[in-house]
Amino acid sequence: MIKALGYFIEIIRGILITTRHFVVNLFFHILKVLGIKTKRKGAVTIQYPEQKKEVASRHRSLHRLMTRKDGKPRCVACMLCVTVCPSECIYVEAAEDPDLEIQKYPAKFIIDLGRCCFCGFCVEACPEDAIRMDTGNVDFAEYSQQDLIYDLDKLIG
Amino acid sequence: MKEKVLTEHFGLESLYKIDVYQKQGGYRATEKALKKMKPAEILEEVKKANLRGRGGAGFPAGVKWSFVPETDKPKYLCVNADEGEPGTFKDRYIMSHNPHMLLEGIIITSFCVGISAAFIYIRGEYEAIALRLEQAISEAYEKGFLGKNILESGFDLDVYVHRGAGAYICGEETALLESLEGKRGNPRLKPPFPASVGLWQCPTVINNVETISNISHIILNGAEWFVKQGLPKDGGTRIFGVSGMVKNPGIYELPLGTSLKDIIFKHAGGMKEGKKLKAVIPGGMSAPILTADEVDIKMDFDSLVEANSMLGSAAIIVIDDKTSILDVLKVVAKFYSHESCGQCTPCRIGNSWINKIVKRIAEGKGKKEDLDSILRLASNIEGNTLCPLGDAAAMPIVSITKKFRKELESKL
Amino acid sequence: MIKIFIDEQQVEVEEGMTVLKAAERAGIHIPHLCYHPAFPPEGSCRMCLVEIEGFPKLELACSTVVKEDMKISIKSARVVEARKAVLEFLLAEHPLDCPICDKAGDCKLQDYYDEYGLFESKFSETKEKREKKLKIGKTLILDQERCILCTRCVRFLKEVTKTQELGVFHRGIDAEVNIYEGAAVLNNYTGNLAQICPVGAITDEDFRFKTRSWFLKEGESICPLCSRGCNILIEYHPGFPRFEVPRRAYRIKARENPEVNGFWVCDRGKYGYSYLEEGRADKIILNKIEGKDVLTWENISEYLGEKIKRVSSAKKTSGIALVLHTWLSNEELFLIHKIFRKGLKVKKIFFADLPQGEADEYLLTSETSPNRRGAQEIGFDIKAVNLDALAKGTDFLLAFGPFLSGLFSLKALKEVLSKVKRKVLISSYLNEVNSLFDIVIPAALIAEKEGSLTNVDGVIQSFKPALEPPGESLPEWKVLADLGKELGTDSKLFEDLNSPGAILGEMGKEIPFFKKK
Amino acid sequence: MTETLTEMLIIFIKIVCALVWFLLLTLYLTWLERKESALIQDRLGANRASIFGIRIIGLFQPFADAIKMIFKEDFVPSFSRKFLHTIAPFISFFFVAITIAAIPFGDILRIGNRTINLQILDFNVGLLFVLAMLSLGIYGIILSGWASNNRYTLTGGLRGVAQVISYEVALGLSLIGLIMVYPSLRLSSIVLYQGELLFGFLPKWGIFLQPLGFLVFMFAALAETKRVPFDLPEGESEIIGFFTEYSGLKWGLFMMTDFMEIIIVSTLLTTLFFGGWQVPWLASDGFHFPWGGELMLPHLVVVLLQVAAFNIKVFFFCWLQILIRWTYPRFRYDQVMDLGWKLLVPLSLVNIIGTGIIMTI
Repeated sequence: MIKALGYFIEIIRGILITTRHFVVNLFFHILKVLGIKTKRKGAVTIQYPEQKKEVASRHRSLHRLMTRKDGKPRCVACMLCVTVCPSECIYVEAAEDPDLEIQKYPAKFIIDLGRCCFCGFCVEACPEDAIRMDTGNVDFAEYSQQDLIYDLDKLIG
Repeated sequence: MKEKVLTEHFGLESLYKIDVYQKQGGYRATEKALKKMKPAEILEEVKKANLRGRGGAGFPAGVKWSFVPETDKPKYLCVNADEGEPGTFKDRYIMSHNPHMLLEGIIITSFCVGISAAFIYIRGEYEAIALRLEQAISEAYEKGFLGKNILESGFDLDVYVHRGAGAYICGEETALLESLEGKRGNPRLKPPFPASVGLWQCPTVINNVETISNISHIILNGAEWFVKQGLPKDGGTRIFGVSGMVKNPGIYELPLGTSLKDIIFKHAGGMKEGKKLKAVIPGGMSAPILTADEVDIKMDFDSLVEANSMLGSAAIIVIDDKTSILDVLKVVAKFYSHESCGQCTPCRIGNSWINKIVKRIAEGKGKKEDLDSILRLASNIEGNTLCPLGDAAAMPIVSITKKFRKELESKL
Repeated sequence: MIKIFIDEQQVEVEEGMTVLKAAERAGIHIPHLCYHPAFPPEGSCRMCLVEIEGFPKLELACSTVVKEDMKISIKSARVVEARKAVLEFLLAEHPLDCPICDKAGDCKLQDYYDEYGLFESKFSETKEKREKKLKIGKTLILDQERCILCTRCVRFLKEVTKTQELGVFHRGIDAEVNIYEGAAVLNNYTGNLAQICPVGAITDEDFRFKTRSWFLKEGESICPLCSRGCNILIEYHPGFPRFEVPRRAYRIKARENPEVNGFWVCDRGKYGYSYLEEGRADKIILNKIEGKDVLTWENISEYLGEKIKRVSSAKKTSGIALVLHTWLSNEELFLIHKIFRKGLKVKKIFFADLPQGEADEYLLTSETSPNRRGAQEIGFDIKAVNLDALAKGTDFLLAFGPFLSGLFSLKALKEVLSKVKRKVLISSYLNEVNSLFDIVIPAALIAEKEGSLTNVDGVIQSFKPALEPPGESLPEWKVLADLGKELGTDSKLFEDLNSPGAILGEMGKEIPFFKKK
Repeated sequence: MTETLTEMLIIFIKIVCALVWFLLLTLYLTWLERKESALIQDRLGANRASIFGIRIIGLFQPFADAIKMIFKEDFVPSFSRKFLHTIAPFISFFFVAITIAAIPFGDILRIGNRTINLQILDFNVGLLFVLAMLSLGIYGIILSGWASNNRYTLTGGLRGVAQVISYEVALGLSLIGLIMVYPSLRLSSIVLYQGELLFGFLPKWGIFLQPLGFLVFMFAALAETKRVPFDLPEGESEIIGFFTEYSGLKWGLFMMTDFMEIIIVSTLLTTLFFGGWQVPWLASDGFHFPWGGELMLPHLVVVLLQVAAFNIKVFFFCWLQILIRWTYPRFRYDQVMDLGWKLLVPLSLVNIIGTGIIMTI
C-alpha cells in the first residue's frame, strides 16, 4: 500500500516535471514572439538549414581524396579501403602511372554513398592518408541513388 | 734450438730459381717422400707434426687430408694463395722468394692424398708473383718434378696457376672453388665439405700457401723436429707479418707462443719515433683488436682465443695513438661492406648498414644510439651467415666498438 | 624411418630428409625464402635457421639432414631472435611498396614480418636506389629494390629451363638480379618466375595492378590447353556484386604434381586463361524447335532421347552422326561410347579438335586438347570430320564443342548442315556455327566440372570443379547419363551412374587401362 | 411544413457546426500534440509548413499533413480481405464521430421565440448511446487487425480489443455512481443537475460528488483512447500494432480517430464531471454569486459564456491527456490488465457501494 502510494507520488511528480517544462518553455516562447530578448532559450533545437552547427573535428563527414602537390590523387589504388569496407561501397580500378615513384594510381575510384555507413574504416586502413572524411559536409542528399555514387572527380573536387 | 724454417734462405739471391733452390737442399724432401715413403706414412707424419692451417682457421692439415674419401673421381688440391686479408703479406713473400718450397709441398701433398691436378689460386693483384710461380712450375716440369711419372714413382701431377679477379671472398675455400670453376665467387653451403665434394663435385684439398710450404720440412726433418719448433699442440713456426707504426715492418718467422710485445718491440724495432702504442690487431683485420694493455700475450691459437681474439693469418697491425679509432672502424666497416659477396642476407645488408652508420658518424652526424645499433647489428650478423666472412666482419667491429667505446662516443 | 624431436614433439621421418622437409611433413612450417622444393638448398636467406642440440651455431633447416634422435628447436628464443634479425636486415633495404605491390597478400616477407617481426624500423640510413621497373621478359617486370636476392629465379632459369637469362651482378649491397646485356627472359616458362618469387620483385604484367591477391579465390583444376594435363590453380575474383563486376579469372598458378608437371606450368597454360570467360554461352539457344516451347537442362535429355529413338527406329542408326572433341572428360567420352558406339552402333563418329600447335621439350605438347589419349584408350577411332560423310543420310546430328568453325568455313558448314534434319550442339561458347544448329546447349568447361582426363603419358587425373559454371551451363556428363537412362540402352547400369566417380569406377571394370592402380 | 423544414435546417446547421468544430479540433490536436511535446522536451516542434512563405509557428502543419496523407499511396496488402481492410478505418472513424451527436455544447439558445438546444440530439439515453458507440469502435480495431492478413497486426488487434473491452467494464461501472447521483441518462439533464449548488456555494459538479468515480473513469477513458501509456494495441516504436498495414488516407483515419477519441473523452469528462457548459454561479439571466451580489447579463452573452466554458474545459482535458501521453512510459501488458481488472473494477464497485451508502444515509 505504501509502495503503491509511493508510485502515486512519483506519477504526480512526473507530470509536474513535464508541466513545468511546458509552462516555462511556453513562457519563453511567448516572450520571444513578443520580441523580448532573454538569456535563456526555450528550446535547444537548431534551425538546421539556416543555422548550422559546427561539426566536431573528429566527425566523419563526406569523403575526400587527397592529392599530391601536382594535383594527382595521393591514392595508389592499394584497395585496402575496398577490403575493409563493411558495406562494400568502394570500388577501385588501378592503372599504371608512368612516374616510377608512383607507379600505380586509381583510374576509377567510386564510393557509393547510398551504401556507405560512414564507419571511417577506409580512412583508418589507408596507408597513404589518401582518403579523409573531414570535409565537414554532411548535407549531400540527392533525389536519385545514382547521384550518390561519387567518382574520382567528385571526390577530389 | 728453435730456428727459422720457411724463411731460412730468403736472403739468397735467385732462390726462386730451381738450381739455386736445389743447391740449398731443395727437392730432397720430394725425393724422400716419393721414393721412400708411402702415402699413408706421409699422412701419419703430417698428423703427428700437428701442422695447423695457416690461413686463419687453424684446422689441422693432416686431419683435413684424411677426410678425402676413396673414390673413382679425380681429386684436386687447391692452394689458397688469395691473400686478401688486410695486413697479411706472408704468402707473397713465400711465393716470390721460394716458390719451389711451395711446389715441393704441393707435390708431396698430392702424392699423399692421390691428387693428379693441383691449382694455385693466386690473387689477381699478385701478377709478378704469378709469373714467377709459372716460371718455377715450368722449371719443375723440366726437371721432372711435375708431369707424368714423377721421379719414376708412377705418380702424375699437373700444377696450374689460377689468378683471381680481386674478391676478398674468394679467399674463402668454397668461394675459391666456385671462382675456380669459372662461376661467381659465392661461398657454398657446407656440408658437404670440399674434402668430399669440392672442385667440380670431386674431393678437394684446400690449404694455405704457408701450410703447404711447411710440408717439405716436415718430411725432411720429421714430425718430432717440427713439433719442437712450436708448441706441442701446434707444430712449427709462424710467419708474423708486422705492419703499421713500427720501426721495421716486415715478416718475422718466429715460433708460436712468442709474446706479442716482443714481436712489436724487439723484433720489429718498437714504435716509430714519437708514437705510442694504442692498439694491435693480432691476426689480420678480421681478428678482434687488442688494446695497448693487452699486448703482453703469447701469440698462439689458444692464448689468443682466451683473450677473445684470434691468431688468424698472424698479420699484426700496429695502431698508434695519433690514429683515430673511428678511422680504423671506418676502414674495417667499409672493407667488409665492400667485400661481402651479397649472397646471404645478414652479411650483405648488415655490413652495409653498419658501414652506413659508421660513415654517418664520421660525417659528424652520429646519434646516441648508433654504437648500440652497431653492436646489435654485428651480433646479429655473427654466426648467422653462410660463410665466415660475416663473423670476420662482426668480430673486429664489435671489439673495436666495445674496447674504444669512450673514444667513439666522443665523436658522436 | 628415424625419429627426431621438433620442439619436443616426436616426429617419425625418413632418413636423408632435411630438417625443413621433416618439419613440413609433421605439419610445422619453418620460415624460408630462398629455399624452394624444386631446387637444392641455397642457404642464402638465413630465415630457416634452427637450433639443433649439439651444434654450437644455428643451423639451416633447408640443408641440414636429420639424424636419429636429433633435437631441433624451431621456436627457441635464440632462433626467433635470429629470424627477427634476418627480417630486420631484409626489411631495412626493402622498399615500403606493399600498397602498390602485386605480391602483397601472398608475400612471404609480409607473412614473416607479421609472424616474427612487428618491430619498428631502426634503419635511419638511406635505402639503396635501384631499378624499379625493369622489363625483363615478355610480361615480366623486375623491381630490383624489392629483390631479396633469394635467387630462386636465377636458379629456375638455370636448372629448369636451362636458359640462364638472369644472373646476379655486383656484390655486397650492390648485388642485384638482372638480365644480361641485350638479353631478355624469353622462354616458354617465364610465367613461373612471378610465382616463385617470394616477394614482389618479379611481377607479371598480365596480373599487374589488376586486382589484389586477397580478393582472389582459388580452385584446383587441370590445364586443358595441351595434352600434358598440368595441375593448376585458377585464381579468380568472384566479382563485386555492388558494382556489376562479374566473376573473372585473374591468373593461373602451377600446382605441384611431381608425376606430371613438377612445380611448373608453361606460358600457354599460364596466360591462356581467357577461354574461361570470353564468349561463353550461358543460355540455351533455341533456333528452331517443334512441339515443346521450353527446353531446359532438366528435359533436354528427354528431348534428345525422343529424337534419337525416332531416328533409330525408322532408319536404323545410320541416320545418327556425332561430332566429338577431346576436351570432353574420360567419363563423358565413355558414356558417349557406351550409348552411341556400343548401344546404338552409330558409326559416323568424328572428332573436331583444334589443329596441332607447337611443342617444346619440357611440358608443352603439340596436341591442343587435353584428352586425346583418353579417347583412344576408351576405344574411339579418332577420325577427323569429313563433311560429306557426316551429312550423307544423316537425320540427327549431335555435335559437341565450338571447334567446327575453326576447321571449316561457315559457308561450307551451312551447305552441309542444311541437309541434316535435326542438329543439336553442346558447346561452351557463343560461336558463329551456333546459328546452324536447332538447339545449342551451353556446357561447363573442365575448370567448372568434375571428371578425369588422361594425359599424353597415360596418367589419369581426376579434377573437381574450381569455378561455378556461368548461367545455365552444366557439365555434359549429366546430360549423357540421363540420356543413357532415357534410351534404355543398359538401364540397369545407368541407374547408378550418377557421378563422374561412379562412371570412372565402371570404366575401370570394363577397360583395364582405367583400372585404379 | 415550413416548421419541419426549419427544424431540419436547424438540425443540419447544428450537425455541420458540431462536425466542423470536431474536425478542426482534431486537426489542431495533432498540431497541439507536436507543439506540446516539443515544449515538454525543450524543442520547437513543427514550424516549417508555410503558405507563401508565411509560417505562423507551424499552424499550417495539419493541412500539410492532410495533403500528404491524401496523396500517399494507398497500399492494400495482397491476400488481405480487401473490403474489410478498407472498411475498418471507416468503422472506427464513424463510431467515434457519431458520439458527438449526444454531447451538449451549451444550454438553450433563444432566437426570437424559437428555442434551440445546443446539442444535436438530446435523447434520454444519451450516456448509454455514447458508451455504446465507443464500444462499437472495437470492430474497427479487430477488423483492421484481422483483414490485414498479417500475424502481427492480428495480435495487435487482439491486444487492442482485449484492452478496450476490459476497460469498458470499469468505464461503465464508474458511471453507475454518477447515474445514482444525477438520476438521469440524458446528458443535458446531467449537465443541468450540475448547475445546482452544494452547500450553497460549491457547484454540484461530478468531480465533487464522485471523486473516485472520476478517477476510475479518467483512467479507463485514457485506456480507451489507446494512447501512451496504454498504447499496447499499437505501440508505434516497439511492438507492431493493428494498423501497421495501412497507409495514406486510411491510416490517416485511424490517426484522426485517435485524436477524436481524445476529444470525446474530454467532452465526456467535461460533461459528466466538470459541469459541461456550466459556468459556476451563472444562471440563464446572469451570475448569482453565493456571497450575494448579482451580475445580470443578456441572453446571448450567457450562451456564449457557456459555450466558451465548455470549450475551455474540453481544451484543458485535451491538453491534460497529451501531457500524460508525453510524461509516462508504456505499461506492460500484464500491468494494463492488472490495472483494469484488479484495481479499476474493484474501485468502481467500491464507488457504487459507497455512493449507495451515502445516498441512503
